Amino acid sequence: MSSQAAIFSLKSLAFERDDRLLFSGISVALEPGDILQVEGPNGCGKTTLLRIISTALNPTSGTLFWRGKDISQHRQDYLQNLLFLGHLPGLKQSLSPEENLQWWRRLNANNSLLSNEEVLASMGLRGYEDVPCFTLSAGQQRRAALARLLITEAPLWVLDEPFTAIDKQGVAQLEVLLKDHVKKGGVVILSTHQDLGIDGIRRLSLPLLAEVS
Amino acid sequence: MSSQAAIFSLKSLAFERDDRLLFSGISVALEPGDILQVEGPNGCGKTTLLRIISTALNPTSGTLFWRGKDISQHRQDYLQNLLFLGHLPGLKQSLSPEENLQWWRRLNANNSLLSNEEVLASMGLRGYEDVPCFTLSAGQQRRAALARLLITEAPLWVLDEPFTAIDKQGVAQLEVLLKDHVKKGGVVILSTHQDLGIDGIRRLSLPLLAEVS
Amino acid sequence: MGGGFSAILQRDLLLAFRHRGEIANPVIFFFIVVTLIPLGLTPEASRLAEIAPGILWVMALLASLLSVEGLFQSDYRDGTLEQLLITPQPLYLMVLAKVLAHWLITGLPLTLLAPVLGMMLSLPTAGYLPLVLSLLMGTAVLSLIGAIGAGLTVALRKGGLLLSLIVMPLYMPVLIFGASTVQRAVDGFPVDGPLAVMGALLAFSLLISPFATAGALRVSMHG
Amino acid sequence: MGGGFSAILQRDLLLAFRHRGEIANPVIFFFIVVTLIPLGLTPEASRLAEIAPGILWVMALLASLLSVEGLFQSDYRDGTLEQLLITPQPLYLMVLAKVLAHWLITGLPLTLLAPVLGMMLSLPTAGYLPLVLSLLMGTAVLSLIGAIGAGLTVALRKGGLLLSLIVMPLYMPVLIFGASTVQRAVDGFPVDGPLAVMGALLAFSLLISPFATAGALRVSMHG
Amino acid sequence: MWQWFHRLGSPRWFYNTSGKWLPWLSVLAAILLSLGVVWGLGFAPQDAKQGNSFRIIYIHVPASFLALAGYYVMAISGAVGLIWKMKLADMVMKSAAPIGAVLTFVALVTGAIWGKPTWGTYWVWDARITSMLVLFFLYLGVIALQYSYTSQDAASKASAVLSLVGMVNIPIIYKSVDWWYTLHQPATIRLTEAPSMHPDMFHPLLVMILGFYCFYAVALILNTRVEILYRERRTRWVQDMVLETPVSEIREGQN
Amino acid sequence: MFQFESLSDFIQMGGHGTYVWAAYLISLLVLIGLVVSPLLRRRKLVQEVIRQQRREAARQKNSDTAQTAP
Ligand code: HEM
Ligand SMILES: Nc1ncnc2c1ncn2[C@@H]1O[C@H](COP(=O)(O)OP(=O)(O)OP(=O)(O)O)[C@@H](O)[C@H]1O
Ligand SMILES: Nc1ncnc2c1ncn2[C@@H]1O[C@H](COP(=O)(O)OP(=O)(O)OP(=O)(O)O)[C@@H](O)[C@H]1O
Ligand SMILES: [Mg+2]
Ligand SMILES: [Mg+2]
Repeated sequence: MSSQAAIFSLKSLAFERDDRLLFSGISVALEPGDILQVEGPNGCGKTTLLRIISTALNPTSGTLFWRGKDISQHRQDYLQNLLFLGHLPGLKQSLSPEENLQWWRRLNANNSLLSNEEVLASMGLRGYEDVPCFTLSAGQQRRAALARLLITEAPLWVLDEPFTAIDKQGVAQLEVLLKDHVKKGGVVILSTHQDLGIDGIRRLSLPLLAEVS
Repeated sequence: MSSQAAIFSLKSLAFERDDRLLFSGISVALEPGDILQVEGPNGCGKTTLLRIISTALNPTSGTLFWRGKDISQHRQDYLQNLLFLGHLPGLKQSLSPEENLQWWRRLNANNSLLSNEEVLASMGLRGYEDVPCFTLSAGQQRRAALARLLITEAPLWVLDEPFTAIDKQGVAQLEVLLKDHVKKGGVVILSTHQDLGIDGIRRLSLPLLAEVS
Repeated sequence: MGGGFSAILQRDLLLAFRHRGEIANPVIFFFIVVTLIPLGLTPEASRLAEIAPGILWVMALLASLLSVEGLFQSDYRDGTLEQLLITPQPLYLMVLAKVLAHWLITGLPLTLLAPVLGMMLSLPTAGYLPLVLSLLMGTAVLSLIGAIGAGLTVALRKGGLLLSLIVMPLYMPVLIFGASTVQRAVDGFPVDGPLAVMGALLAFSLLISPFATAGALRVSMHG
Repeated sequence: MGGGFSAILQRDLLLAFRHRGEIANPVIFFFIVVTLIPLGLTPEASRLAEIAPGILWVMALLASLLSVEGLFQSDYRDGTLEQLLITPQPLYLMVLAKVLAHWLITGLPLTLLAPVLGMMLSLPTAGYLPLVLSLLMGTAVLSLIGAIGAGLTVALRKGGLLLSLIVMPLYMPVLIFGASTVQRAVDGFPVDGPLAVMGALLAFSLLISPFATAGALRVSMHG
Repeated sequence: MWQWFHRLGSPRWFYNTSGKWLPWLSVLAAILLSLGVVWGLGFAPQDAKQGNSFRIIYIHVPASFLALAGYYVMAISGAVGLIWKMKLADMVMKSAAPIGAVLTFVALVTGAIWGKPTWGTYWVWDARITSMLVLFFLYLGVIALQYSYTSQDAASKASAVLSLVGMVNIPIIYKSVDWWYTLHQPATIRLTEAPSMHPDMFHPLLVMILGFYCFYAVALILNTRVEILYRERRTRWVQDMVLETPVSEIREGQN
Repeated sequence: MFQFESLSDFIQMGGHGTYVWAAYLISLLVLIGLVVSPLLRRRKLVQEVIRQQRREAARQKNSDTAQTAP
């Protein structure tokens, strides 16, 4: 785990909210090909950590590095390499999955060559390309959101409980997708309460530090 | 599975939406002590079925019976025996878990004697009783919603993906809760994509019938 | 039976106090909009006095309309509404509790603020009592009618201003009788006539609205 | 660079057409509210003509204000806003696209409808052109200013009418110059003065608002 | 009785029966309307006070009649659909809304045009005119609600509830607007209270009113029939019927 | 009894021609619209159904040949 080869690393990250320390001293260095699973009981700060990594929150102390550069100094550059999917995946309910996908394509320039149809079909949404998203089931909506994984070319994926509401076959498919991504030199950071069927996965356990008065 | 002993049963239930048949010919009879897990791939109609059971939707055809009575005729009586937790658990974000619990107690008269504090503590929310729910993590919010299971005396529980966002220890606890409930003669109908660690569970697999034009 | 009623009433009031703004908001809206009028029209006291009854009533109506939009909105979003529909309690009673809470949070403060704004618009002395009385009943009617519209539009993505279109035509009689109560008082005529009509409107909408709203909610949710 | 701008503009217009009502709504609100005025005040043409410039402007302002509330609301609720903030594109450009879409959906139709309503309120002939011109620029200013408020309140549970409180004081200069443009034209004075001021307001808010709104959004989301 | 009611409720039965009536009704409407228009425009004597602008009455009044009657048609069929769950009634309600709105619009526009030569202004806040405007808004509300729901069933029920509430309110609105107007007693000219009209003027008006009623029926039936086809497009009988459509339309279908 | 001396008289209507003709013309257009719009909708619908039928027939044929092939 030499810091030299690391593509992404956290250095003694700490986060405090309303005088409550959520976590501190978190240091991780990830190399291309790594999958990091953030674990811990409910409320330990997984979502918070992932949001810090995606720059949606600022840490109380500590630094994040992307390819050796401090990301608070090189935010734009870093964001170009990031794909973040949080609890709320940013799906427009009144647009169809296809329209949503198209909008993501237009917003982020770095796109793959797969057609929208192919992408949605491989997410198991064949036949649902053109219905508005609010008529989809919970799992189908998640799938529509996760379809972004197939069109992005960002190397760093940050996924907050991506398997929520997805059926077993879908989870297996997603695991393959993650493996393929890291095989191509990508990096995945995800949080989930389920055990993954992927070998060589790295784990970061957050203890339940927070104490409430 | 004599229909005589059944406390709750569905008779050839079918549901059609916008001319698309979601499922048909579903017949199940549940006796006190049964746990029914509704299974199937994303979009097969689990949520729809559970919402029909909770009378939030009307079936296209078929009948539901509670203690031998058609529930469309005896809706009030049936609802007194039902607790339904859907995807959206009806938690008021700006109230605290304790206040939410108190409101559920007042709305439904049939309550257990446990104090709110005890209930929330056993849901793993000790220390969070008085913070507004929007400051809770995803899993903690789910726990606050599931706390209703501990105060209700309704025999029939209908739970749509209750384990979403709950950590492993929480899932184990919930399983114990469900087992205790059916041991006391209750009935549980739930949908989940995870395998449960409960013996003697009954399963209802919904095939993916729906075809989209 | 009454458990649902008092539980909902109490919770809605608690929620309103929790986001402190909620009570102040329609009132502040009323206040600011009424102060816009002299800016847009004329600062002359005599001309303001002429239009004061009508303007006060129109703006009170708008304040009520805009706040009624949220009546079922947040309950719908977080799943509470679905739970209320499968609660073994009469829905129209629960609706009534919500409307009552809405009136206590919106209509009542508006009514109490109105005399102050009347003063700012140089409303003649004879107008104050009729203004307060007509608003007291009138805002209740507005809340009741508005609830029907809110129920019909709650499940629609972006009900927003659609509600205005549905509800405003139904508001018109209230506005007419309310504003002319004040106008007549200012002109020196007796006002028991229009006030009695307002009372009749209140009684009528109390009878109709909870049932219509309950029906509307059922339609919205089962869609 | 410009990818975000056109993507957002196009998507917002698509969304507006998708819920057909969305475009019609502010317009219909404007229409109905203006018809409330005679009911509350007086049906006399001569008296209506006196207040027409002010009333039209106040109501256009309200219609714009009420619709600006939803500017970032739905994007916030479904997580799109969070995504926009971590998109490697300049936020102020994306904000500008959203404001432009809002103006096209709200301000422009309002402006086009205004002459019809002017007719119904017996606005004298001299007032029509200044009415349209002042609204054309004025509604754009309103959208730009409103966006700042919408950005500040987006993450608050129940922004609702709080937005009015924040934004209305900033709207006042627009209202004053807009209404007096029309009033002066009706009274037979030249209007290039107030129109020029309105143009200046537009230029100024075009410069300030996208950055202020972008900042407001950052503050709201990182809170 | 009930059997009859149910048959009436069958869209297919209505489609077939109305198909037989439609040509006759259309011809009748066309004859009445052309007769009324020619008579009213060319042969009715001109009004002593208003001159020839008076001829607008032959559209204005029938349109106003139908605008109001159309609301009751809509609301009552909505009620029938709501109470007896009769699909056909829902379709009639859905079709009646835009027709009523359009006729209201015609009444408003012809009235406004008439106002210019008569009062010198396109618009006054007369009681009847104002009520008509409110009626227009009520129609728009129902239409907007119809199109806002994605589920047809919910849309029908919701707009039925709204049109019923509206129907209860129409008398109240009319009465209150009337009262409001008399209260203010403005100095402007009041609508000519239908002066005991000369028979020569009245007869063409009668013909036009009848013609408008027939026209309304034709439009309503036409719209309802399309609605039926649309909602039953997947059923056997519609599929079979489409196969029998004239060759010209099928050829259109190819491209 | 025809009330007008000449055609131009008829068109002018004693100075009120614009108003009368405008009112009649607008009404005519709007009423025609009321009849034509369902007819157009019907035609579109029929075409759509026919297209659908054709697609289904084609699919039927495909699956038939696919079944007989092996
Ligand atoms: C926008 C303007 C107008 C609207 C909305 C309007 C509306 C109406 C309505 C709703 C009726 C039908 C009353 C009923 O059902 O009995 C009506 C009738 C009538 N209107 Fe108008 N009107 C307008 C302008 C005018 C004007 C300018 C005139 C002529 C000076 C006029 C003359 C009449 C007459 C003579 C009748 C029939 C007599 C009667 O039933 O009392 N209207 N109008
Ligand atoms: N409001 C709606 N309008 C139209 N169709 C809907 C609506 N809600 C769901 N559907 C459709 O009904 C089907 C079943 O949905 P449902 O939510 O019951 O699935 P589910 O089994 O719960 O799936 P999941 O595992 O993803 O939760 C889906 O194909 C979906 O597209
Ligand atoms: N907006 C907020 N304001 C204040 N406190 C918050 C807020 N969001 C989260 N918290 C607190 O921060 C802690 C960590 O929350 P976080 O959402 O990161 O947990 P998590 O590990 O993702 O949990 P889960 O497994 O339930 O998703 C929790 O104790 C929660 O109460
Ligand atoms: Mg989390
Ligand atoms: Mg589901």
